[in-house]
Formats: sequence, structure tokens, C-alpha cells
Amino acid sequence: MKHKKALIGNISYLYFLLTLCLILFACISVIIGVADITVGDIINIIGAKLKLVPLSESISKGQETIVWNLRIPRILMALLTGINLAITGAVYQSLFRNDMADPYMLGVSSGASLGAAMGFILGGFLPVWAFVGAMLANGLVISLSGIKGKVSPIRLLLSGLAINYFFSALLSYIRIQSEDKQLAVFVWGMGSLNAASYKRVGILLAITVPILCLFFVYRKELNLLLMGEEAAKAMGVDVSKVRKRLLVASSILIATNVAFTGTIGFVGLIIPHMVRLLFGSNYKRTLPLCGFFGMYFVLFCDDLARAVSSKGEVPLGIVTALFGAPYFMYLIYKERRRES
Amino acid sequence: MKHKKALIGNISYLYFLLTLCLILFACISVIIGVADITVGDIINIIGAKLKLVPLSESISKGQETIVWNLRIPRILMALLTGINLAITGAVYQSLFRNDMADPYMLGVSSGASLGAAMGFILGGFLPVWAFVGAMLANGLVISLSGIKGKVSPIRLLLSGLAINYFFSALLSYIRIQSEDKQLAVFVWGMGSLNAASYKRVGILLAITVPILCLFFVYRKELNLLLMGEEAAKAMGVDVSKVRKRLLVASSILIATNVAFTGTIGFVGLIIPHMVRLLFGSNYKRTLPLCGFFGMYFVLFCDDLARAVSSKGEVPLGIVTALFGAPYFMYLIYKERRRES
Amino acid sequence: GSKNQGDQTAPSTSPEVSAEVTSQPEQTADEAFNVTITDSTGTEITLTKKPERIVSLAPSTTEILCALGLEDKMVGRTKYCNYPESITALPEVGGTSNPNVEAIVDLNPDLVVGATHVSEEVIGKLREVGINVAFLNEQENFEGTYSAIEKVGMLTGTDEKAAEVVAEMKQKVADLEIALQGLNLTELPKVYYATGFGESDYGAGGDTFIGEIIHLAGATNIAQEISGWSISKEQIADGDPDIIIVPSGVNMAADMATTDFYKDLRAVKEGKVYEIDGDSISRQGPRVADALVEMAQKIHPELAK
Amino acid sequence: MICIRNLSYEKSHKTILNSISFQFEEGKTYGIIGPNGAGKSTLLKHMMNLIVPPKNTIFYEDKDIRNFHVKDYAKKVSFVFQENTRQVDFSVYEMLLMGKYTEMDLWGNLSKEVEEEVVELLKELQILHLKDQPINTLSGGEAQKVFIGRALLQNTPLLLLDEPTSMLDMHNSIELMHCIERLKAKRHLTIVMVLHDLNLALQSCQELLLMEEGKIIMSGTPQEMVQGIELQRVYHQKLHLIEEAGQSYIVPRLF
Amino acid sequence: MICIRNLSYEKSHKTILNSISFQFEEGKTYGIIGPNGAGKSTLLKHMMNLIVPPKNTIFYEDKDIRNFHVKDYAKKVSFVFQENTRQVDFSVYEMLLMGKYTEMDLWGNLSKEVEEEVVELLKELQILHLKDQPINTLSGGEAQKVFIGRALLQNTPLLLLDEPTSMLDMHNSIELMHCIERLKAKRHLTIVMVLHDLNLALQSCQELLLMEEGKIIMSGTPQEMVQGIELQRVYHQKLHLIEEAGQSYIVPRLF
Ligand SMILES: Nc1ncnc2c1ncn2[C@@H]1O[C@H](COP(=O)(O)OP(=O)(O)OP(=O)(O)O)[C@@H](O)[C@H]1O
Ligand SMILES: Nc1ncnc2c1ncn2[C@@H]1O[C@H](COP(=O)(O)OP(=O)(O)OP(=O)(O)O)[C@@H](O)[C@H]1O
Ligand SMILES: [Mg+2]
Ligand SMILES: [Mg+2]
Repeated sequence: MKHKKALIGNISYLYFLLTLCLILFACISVIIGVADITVGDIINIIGAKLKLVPLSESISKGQETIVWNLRIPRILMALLTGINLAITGAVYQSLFRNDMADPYMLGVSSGASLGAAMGFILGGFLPVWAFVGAMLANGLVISLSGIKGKVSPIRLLLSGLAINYFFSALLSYIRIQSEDKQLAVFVWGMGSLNAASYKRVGILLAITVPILCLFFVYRKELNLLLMGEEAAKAMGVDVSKVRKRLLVASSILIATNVAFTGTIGFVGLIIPHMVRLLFGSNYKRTLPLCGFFGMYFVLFCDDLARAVSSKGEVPLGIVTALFGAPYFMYLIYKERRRES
Repeated sequence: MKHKKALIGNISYLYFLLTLCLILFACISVIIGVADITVGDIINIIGAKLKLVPLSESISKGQETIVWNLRIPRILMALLTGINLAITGAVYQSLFRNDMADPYMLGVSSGASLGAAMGFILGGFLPVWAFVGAMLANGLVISLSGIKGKVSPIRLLLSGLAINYFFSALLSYIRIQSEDKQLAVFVWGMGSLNAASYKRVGILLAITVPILCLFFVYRKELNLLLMGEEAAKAMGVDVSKVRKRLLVASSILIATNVAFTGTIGFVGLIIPHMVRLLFGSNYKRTLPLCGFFGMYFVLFCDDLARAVSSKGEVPLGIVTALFGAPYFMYLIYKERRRES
Repeated sequence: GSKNQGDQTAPSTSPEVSAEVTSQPEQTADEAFNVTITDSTGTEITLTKKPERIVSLAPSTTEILCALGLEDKMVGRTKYCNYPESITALPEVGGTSNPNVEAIVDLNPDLVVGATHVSEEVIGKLREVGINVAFLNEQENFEGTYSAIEKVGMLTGTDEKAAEVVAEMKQKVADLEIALQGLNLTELPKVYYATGFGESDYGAGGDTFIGEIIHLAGATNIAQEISGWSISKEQIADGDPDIIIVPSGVNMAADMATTDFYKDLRAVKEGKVYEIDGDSISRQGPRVADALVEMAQKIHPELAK
Repeated sequence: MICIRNLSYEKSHKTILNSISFQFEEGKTYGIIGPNGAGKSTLLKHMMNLIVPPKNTIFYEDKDIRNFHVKDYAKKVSFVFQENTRQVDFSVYEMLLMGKYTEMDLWGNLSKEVEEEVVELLKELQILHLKDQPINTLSGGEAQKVFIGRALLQNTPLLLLDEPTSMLDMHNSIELMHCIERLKAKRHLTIVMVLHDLNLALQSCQELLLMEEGKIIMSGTPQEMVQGIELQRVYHQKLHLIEEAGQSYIVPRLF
Repeated sequence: MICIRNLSYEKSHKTILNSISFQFEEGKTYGIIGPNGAGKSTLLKHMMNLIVPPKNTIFYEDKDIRNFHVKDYAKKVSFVFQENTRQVDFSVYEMLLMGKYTEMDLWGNLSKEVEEEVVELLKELQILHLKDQPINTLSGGEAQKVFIGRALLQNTPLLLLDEPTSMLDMHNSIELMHCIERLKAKRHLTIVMVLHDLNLALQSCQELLLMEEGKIIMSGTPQEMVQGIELQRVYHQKLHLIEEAGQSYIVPRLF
């Protein structure tokens, strides 16, 4: 632990540095995209939108739209998604004391997909349907595993798996049975930030802020939960209450995120692992660090997706896996080498 | 444990009973299907094929094919798939000491899917491609997590997850990029016993028998591994060797099975859990019982799939989830009630 | 948002075409152009100017646009839009289901036409930034195809040309009907249209467009009972098809002859596995009528010519 | 302080606690002794509310402990388990801070003095040099001291210790008893500890409870305990008592 | 029997074992004593090959233990850990059978006599009534006896015990020592055990090793040990020795 502490040095200094770099990174990200817009034009557009300078004549309506209505909300969405997934993943890994826990494990993603498909058939605003589906799946898992009495992590995990299988199967069945070609190819599964807009960013932000605050408040409890249920209780943690609150809060957070972006795998599983590998288990440190790394990672992947996308949009979920997995494997490999 | 022992009574008597019922069940299953063939005709066809009676004139070539070349191999395939998945799932849950372990966790299914897709594009016999893909993914996981040195379960789990994400993403990417109608429809993921044939049953059987024997030989080691690595070593288990052998054997088994049937989820995860819930952890009992329950379950699900298939073939993977998940949830719910 | 219930392809649901022409375009002068239609998402699209920069998000709409003589007004296409061949010179905006929004916006289109596969999100996003998107997810049958052509015609001010194209198609169908009149309805050949085989079997069910084409071409579909595309080997064996038809270009006919189970099917043994142009039969464009004729010729070489 | 009235507990049709009644007085040190499987740990877990007792059986200052909020109860009673999980990579310092959970503000921050208090305790337990070592690398006895330290930092009036000295060496056991004695003097602590080492129990406790098969079969001062015959009966063992300087020592005699 | 030559072990830049050399003779009972964190458990783990020692440092009957196959070594040496995982639902009987792993045939079957042997041992350890109880429901001491029993069933000539009596009551501790003594007489056993209870060590061991900070700083008979000053120095404690019937007893004196 000693060298790990040394590694991070003064922690608030590190956070400051990370924030600074993140802002820089986000700014650079605005430049990336298929449309050819110069940095000067971008600055001019943003300046004009903020009513600082007049809009240059040479800038077309399309370019204005691209920078202000496509790229910027998309970057904001990437940041929110990154922080939400990584932090929720970290929270789940403590709540369930299982290294394979990820934010979608309680049925959120399959529920959202099924909900979206239902919305597709019955009509309506898809994100709302997806949200309802996600909450339904999640609620089913939590209530069947016993929200009233003791919430047992292993029971939650298993019911989550079962519900995931069930909902996915139901979706596949509906797809197969439907002769509708559109439904057959309808894929909610692979996440994408394509539809990001200020409205969505706003809604997600409004949900993200209070819930992440809650998670930050519960950092101490998350640490204690790692010591086991009985020990946590003996030290004064109301284990059931904490579990329930965190479960409900994370469900809402992830359901909303999934409703807006679809399922973006890997982030919520791997970022917390990476952070723990590098900085240890203490949630006081790892929770904010997970947030930072999650944002960096998703933003980086989305930049990649946008950079290579001249031939069509590559879903973000694919990029996160294609770039995250090899790096993660490398980390594991290095860890092994170091150990032996 | 006392009442659990009472529950199963004389264990070899139970096995005998289970075998008997299974044979009966398999026979009844031959009757099920969309084509209208009477029981008499079926008996006649089978008798004729076994050269016991002459084939009745009223039986068409098609009916003969349906009973002898479609239904019977399919039932045999169901039995093999059931026993393989359930037993491998049980083995993995001990090897990794993780309740979420399932036979596809080391990358087999995504590897097979990618392999099959490659075969689809490049041409060739798909099962061979799928097998190669599965073995490749699996080999990558095992070798990166350190087959040479100590094999660490958690490292295996995590690399398995990473490889699964990576290969699935690659597959999605190829699909999106090609959007070849054929490839888009081509779903290797959802397992089905549609393509069962005697040749395949034969090959799978030839691989299943020695590997299941190996698993049975290693039942005692699996028990000891549950006590932790160091304790197992102190009692004389060559942990690394056992792990490696079981990993390689199960990889070959599951890769072959996936190559022939596709991914049939839920079975390998849930059957072992159910058996342990009912009969405790001792692999001496649970391994054979997992085998039996796996066979019953998959056969039952495939019967269902065939019974409802007049409106179209429903992939087996969907049926296993649609019928298994609610029952499993019910078990969990009951367990919870009993506990509190 | 998605409000495309009812007007979808399912024959079980309301067969009415939801797109209603609420105001006839005046075709006298370009400056007086004003048209409003309701598309499959229930959205009203009003154009006050004849579209000059059109992006097509589906091979079928591309074919329709080109058939209406609008090739020179198109500025973007998907990478699957490959007919007519000259269209491949246009810039791509990606695939059908998930095209690149930024690339589309960058083309400054005044109309985007899409069909079936385009994701809701892309449509929603394009509309949000003020681009006209007509999403034509019509019924998957001839009626739906005609209506798609007519709607594109209205939107682009080429109603007359559209009517012409539709009439031509109708004529082809009618001609075929006449040619096939002499068939013995109790002894129609049994046909199976396979799109995939081997590990899993996929064939055109009774409620698919291709199912309708098989029916119109004077044959019995062995997968008539099936809804959708997934079929089992037992059903194929039980159906015992006289003729198997497969899309061309992927070597399916040859592969079938060497694959277990299929090689023992009567149709395969008798060499009655025919290929048909996969693109024209699966795209809801002007070429489906040709596909129908081609299908009929394969099934009844003696009658339809 | 804490009062138990007719507490019974059954599990799998086996009576584990059999109508236990006892009144623990404030400011005293109690030792619970008894053979393996007597129900000592089970009793302590009930007193800690970890196994929720039936209604109206255990009272803390006349209030049924079931009615306490978990956090409030953790301000009253702290507990060191017989067996502790330590498969985490928290440092010793981080582990100890956990004991301060009840004093943390919403964001998990603690007052400035706490750091000093922790360092003070680390010194007292002689594990200051291990401050930054992850606890999954500690030796059994070192870890044991960390867990005891964590409970001590809870600053509760009542302390339940389940075999606190089981992995400690002689010096550390004695030091621990001294430490507890000092704290007791300072904070008017009540202590209930399960001990297998009878000599430690005799010297450090003011009252001993002898348990057997789920019952408290005798309680009294150490002197009463060694003079009674119950002890010998329960342990199926002739006890060898040595008197020195007014103190009785029990020595095991193997042969 | 087992011979250690200049064994050192470092971890995280900390010397945990410091050039240890010792020759364990066949048929004797050795006790390792020393304060917490002295490196006792680490030494035992090296001897069990669980931490693989450097080449040519530990020899079992003149063969480097690194060259033993795991299974063969488990026929020679058995080990009871200081801390044991028991979060499984195996019954006590099933747990004990695990000790017979090296004697199982390919399919995991054992000879008929083993059942009797196990029942015999259960009686000897006085846990016959727990035969079918899952070990995750046992009390600490009961479980400890099961783990010891499992090691005893391995029937090895060398037995390594890390604080075997840490959770046992007085009677069970003494009974365990008797049991080991009997087995030793019967099977010519060599025993190395880590003990914190000095009186038990003095009475049951023929030779004691005193460890401190990774070194064996003294070894000798119990008599030599109590007479030397090393013990007092290591434990920072004045030892109170009481002589009775030719036997020295160390009594803790708290105040
Ligand atoms: N589920 C159960 N089924 C049967 N017996 C049980 C169960 N749970 C606990 N017991 C028994 O309850 C008894 C009391 O256990 P407890 O842990 O309280 O003992 P203890 O006095 O602390 O013993 P030790 O000194 O060994 O720690 C033990 O004999 C144990 O076997
Ligand atoms: N990874 C590590 N980093 C630093 N120190 C370590 C590490 N692993 C072990 N140690 C130290 O090694 C020392 C010896 O540990 P060991 O478990 O052998 O002690 P022990 O003599 O068995 O003590 P006890 O009587 O408490 O069981 C301890 O002080 C421990 O803190
Ligand atoms: Mg106890
Ligand atoms: Mg130790």
C-alpha cells in the first residue's frame, strides 16, 4: 500500500490535474468527426453560440449544427455515461462482493431492450419504454430476492442472471416470431451516443448528480461492506438499508443511462478493476478515480468511434470492447508477470 | 446435511430410477414434432431400421427421414448437450470458486460465433470454423492468464470476460460492416439442435465420454479445491495440474458442443446451482446429478421447442431461458422464504 | 418517436396505408411547390420547395428515387445502395441501420428518405436538427411498394413519373396472372424459398413479402404456416418441396447439393434448386415486379415467359 | 447495563442456548468460559444483535436491543469476532478508521483529533510499524490486534470480545489485558469477553460465567469459580491449582 | 527428517525469515514459540512447500522438497493452518475423508477400513455427535478439531501444526496433546507445532525453538528454555516460574 500511496501522491492535487486534463481532452474532442471543420470555425461557432462573437459568414448552417448540436452534446453524454457506468460498477462490486459484477447485471440492459422493442411495436417514445423496461426488470430482481427482508447478494446476482436470460430470450422470441423485418433488425443492445442532445444531457445530469452524491456519501459504507455483512453491522452500518438504497439509486441511474445510450459494455466491469489494481480497494480513493477513468475511457472510445466513422457509425459498445479488452488483458498479463 | 442425505436415500437406487425415467422420457420424445406420424408408424420405422420388422408400405420416405434422421439424432444431441453443459458448469463453479461461472465464460461461445461468421464469409464447414474459433478464444484466455505458471481463477475469469467482450464486439463490427443480409440473419448465438445428425452425435459422443470420465475421476479434487488452493495442496492436490487439465478438457468439450449446437445458455449456470441447493456441495453426488438434471432439462426444453414449432422453429436457447428462469426464480424465492 | 403501429408490414394489423395526402401539390410551377405527407412514424413532413439535395438511407428508396429520374438530385447514399450502378459514385453516409448523422448533416440535404432498417435514433436526431426525414416503412407487399413509390413521388414532385412506374409494375403482375390462369389449383408445385441453411434454417414464411411473391407466382409455399423466417428441418422434410429457390450470388444452390440432409431432399436430387436475384426480390422497390416474373418463370417455365 | 431474560435459541432442532438469564452490571469485567460448542459465541452474537433475539429477551439499559437502530447500537456496544475476514487490501490505518464509522460525518470525514487517537492506539497495541501494511499480509496475531483496535476505537461503553487472545503471544495477551484495564479506568468501560485461557480469565475478570451446553451453569467471582467443583466437572479434568502470593493459578497437567 | 539450511525469505523489502538453519530429528516433538509476527507461520509454510523455498534450502530425508511431487509430499507431511476456510457445506465426515485424498483410488473410492478409522478418530476427538453436521455451522473450536483430524488422517510421518490449540478449551487442548502423544507412540510420528501457550509447549514438546524477527534465536529442551534469559528478553516480560513436582510452570502475572 505504501508505494500505492506514493504513486498517487497528494490526492487532491491529482484530482485537480485529472480535471484539467479532462477539460482539455473534451475540448480537443470537439475537433474530431467526419465533417471537415477547421479549429478556427469551431471556436467561432462556439463563441457565437455563447454570444461572444458574431458568427462568421463562411460557416454553413450544417457546420453550425454539427458542432453545437451534434458534437458537444455527444461529448457531454460520453462524460456522463463514463462516470455513471464506472462508478456504478465499482459500487456493485462492493455490494455483491463479486468481481464479475457489472452495472447491467441486475437485468437493466435486457429489460431496456425488451422495453424498447415493446415501444417499437406499440408506439411511443422509446427511451421512456426502455426506462420502464429496465426498472421493471430491476424491480423484479430486487423484490424477488427480498427487498423486504434481508437482501442477499448472491441471491440478487443469481436472480439478475435469470432475469437477464429470461428477458433476452423473450426479446429473441418476439423478434423471431415477428415477420416484421424492422423489428428483426432492431437492435437496442449496442450502445451508441448517436442520439445525444442537450435535453437528454440535461435529464441525465439531473439524475446523475444527486445519485452520484449519494454514492459518494456511501463510500464509507461501501468500504465497510467489503469486511462482510456481520462485521459491517457490528460497526454500525445498517446493511440492509444501505444495500436497498444503493440498489434503488443505481437502478434508476443505469436505467436512465441505458434508456438514452443503450448498453455500453465493458466500462462498468473493467474500469473499477483497473483502478483497484492500480490504487487499491479504498472507495474513498477508487470511487472518484473510477469516475475519472470512466469519463476518459468512454470519451476516448467515442472519439475513436467518431474518428473512424466516415464509413458509418460504429456503436460505442463495440469500440469500448475492442480497445478496452486488449489493454485490460495486457494489464492482467503484466500483473501475472510481476507476481511470479 | 442430515435431511439432505435422507432426501436422496440410497443413491445408486436413485441413479437407477433416474436412468429408467430418462429412457422412457426419451422414447416419448420421439412422438413429438410437427409432422403427423402415428406411434405405430414410429415403432414400425424404428423396428425396420433395426432390421427387426419389414417397413410398412404406407410409410413415406419423408416420414422415415423425419423419425430416423431428424428426431432420434436430435434427442440424442439434446441428451449429450444437457449432460455436457450442466457438468461443465458444475466443474467451473468449483474451479473458479465463483457462483456466476458458466461453461461459456472463458470465451467459447463468442469465439465459436466469430469463427462461424468467418466461415460464413470465407466458406467452409461451419462447425469446424466454430470449433477453431472457440478453441482459439479459450486458448488465448488460458495462456494469457498463465498456463505456464500458476493459473489464477480470478485472472481467468476476468480475461474470459475481456475476450468475450472483445470477440463479440469483433463479430458485431463485422456484421455491421458487411450488413450482408445473410450474415445479418445468421445468428450463431442462439443455440438450436436443428442440425443434429448421427455423425455429429457420434463425434460429440467420442469426445464426451473420455472427458466426462476425466471429470468423474477429478470429483475428489473438485471437492478439495473448494477448500482453497493452499489447503488443497497441503492435502496432496497438484492444483495447477488439475486446473490445467480440467480447463483444457472442458474447453475441448464445450467447443465441440458449441460447434454443433450453438450457445445454449442458462443450462450450465442454473442446473449446478439447483442441484447444489437441493443436494449440497459434494461433487461425488452433485456431478452425476447435474448430468441427469441437465439431460432432463434440455430434452424437455427441446421437446417444447419441437412441439410449438409449427409456427416456426424456436431456438433451444430461448426455450431453456423462458422455462428455466421462472422456475429458478421460484426456487430462489422459496429458499428466501424458508430462510426467514 | 415511433408511432408506426398499424401501418407496419404485419398483415394481421390494419392494412390501411396511414400516409395520407393532405394537400395535393401544385405541379404547375416550382415556386408554388407545397406538399405535406404523413410518414410511417406518424410525422407530418411539409416541403415548400422541391427537394434538390436528397440523401437516401436504404437501397430500396435509392432504387425508387432513381426510377423516378432523381438520380442527379441525390447527394448521399448508404454503402449498400448499389443499383443502378452509376449511383455508387455518390458519397456514402454509412450502413442502413446506423448511418453517420454528422456525415448526413454535412451534406446539407433538404430531404432524407429512409426505409425499414434505419434506427429510430438517427431519424429522431436528424429531425431534431431540422432536417426533413421521410421514413417509409410500408407494408411488405405489392400495395406497400406502390404506396412507397407514390409517396416518394409526391415528396419530390414527380407524381406522374411515380404513377407511371406503379402502372408498369401493376401491368407486369396482371400479365403474369393471366399467364398463370391455366394452372390446376389443386396441384400447384410446392416451393421453398431458403435464405439460410445448414446449422439453422431460414426460409420465407407465409406472411412475408417473398411468401406473397411465391403465392402470386402460382405455387404453394411449404412454409405457409410459418410466421417469420425460422423453420425446422422436420418442416422442410415434411413439406417435401418440389422446387427450392435461393437468392443468387452466395453459391447456395451448389452448397445444398453437398450438404447432409439437403442433398437427400427430392428437389435437390432432381436438380430443382433455382437461383433468383436476391436484391430485387428483397428490396421494396420498382424491381419486385421483375422478381415476381423471374420467380414465376423459374416455377412454371412452360407458362410464364 | 445489559440484561438477558430467558433467552433461548434453536437451530436445526438443536438447542444452542437454553433459557439464559443474566444481568451484566456497568463497569465490570466479565469473562465467559466454557468448553467448545457451549454457545459462548452464539450468546455474544445475540448480545450484539447480529442474531436478532426474540422480543423482550435482551435489554440494554432497559431498552429492548431489537429497538435500537444499528448505528445507535454500534455506539453502545462493539464486538470483536472469533474469526475475521481479512481478504482485503486495506492498510492497517484504514482498517482502524473503520471503527470510527459512527463518528463520521456525511462525507466520511473525521475530526482532526481522530488521527492522533489512532496513532496513540497503534502505539499502545505496538503495531505502529505496521500502519501502512495491507492487512491481508499481516500475521494472525498482528491482524487480531488490528481487529481489537478497531473495536476499541468505537469508544463504546460496552465491549464484547470473543477470544481476543486466541492468536496472541503471551506478552501481547498480557499487554492487551493491561490496555483494556487502562481504558476501563479512563472510560468506565464494561467488558464481556470469552476466554479459553483460564489464568487470564481469573486474573483479569471480576466475574466469570461458566457455560455448558447452552446454559450458564454458574457465575461468580474468580475465587468462587476456582473453589467450586463445577469447573472441574465441566472440563472433565482435575484442575491443578497453585497458590502464589494470594492468587490461584490453574496449571494444565498433561501427564 | 527435515533439514533447513540457511533459509531466508523477503517480501515487500522486508526480511521475514533470516538465514534459518535447523535439523528436525525423526520421532521428536518440536515446539516453535515466539512473539506475533516472528515468522513462525511463514517457516511452516515453507516446510510444507506452500511457499516454495529457494533451491537446496529445505530437505526432507536428504531430498530437496522442491523435487517432491505434491501428492508424494502430502504423504510425508501434513499441515494444519492457523486460519482455515470453512464456508462450505460439507459435513464433518466428508471433510475428514478429504484427508484420505492420497489414498483414494482413481474414482475416489477408499478401502473399507477407512470408515472405521474415521469413526475411531471422531470418537477420539470427541466430535462423533457432529459427524453429519455441515462444518459451516460448527463452533470455532469444533471446526478446529475437524481440521486437525483431517491432517491426522493423512497418516504422514511428519505433522506440522500451526497453533492447533488456539481455539480449543483447556480440556480439548490437553486431550489433543494426549491424542498426538498416543499417535506418536503408535506411528513414530515427528511433530512440529507452533504454540503460544508456553505451559503446553513446555510439557508436550521435547525441543523448543524460539523465534524472533525471522531468526531462530535459541533452541533447546524445555528446561533449558525456561532457565535461559532469552525467553524473558523476547517476550519483554518477567516470567513467573512455579516449580511443582519437578515441572516448571510459567504463570502470567498481570498486575
Ligand atoms: N445450524 C446449526 N445446526 C446445528 N448445530 C449448530 C448450528 N449452528 C451452531 N450449532 C452448534 O451450536 C453450538 C454453539 O456454537 P458456538 O459457536 O456458540 O460455541 P462456542 O461456545 O463459541 O464454542 P467455541 O469455544 O468452540 O468457539 C455448537 O456446538 C455448534 O455446533
Ligand atoms: N507482503 C508482506 N509485506 C510485508 N510484511 C509481510 C508480508 N507478508 C508477511 N509479512 C510479515 O511477516 C511477518 C511474519 O508473519 P508470520 O505469519 O510468519 O508470523 P507468525 O510468527 O506466524 O505470527 P503469529 O504468531 O501472529 O501468527 C509478519 O510480521 C508480517 O507482517
Ligand atoms: Mg466461539
Ligand atoms: Mg502465525
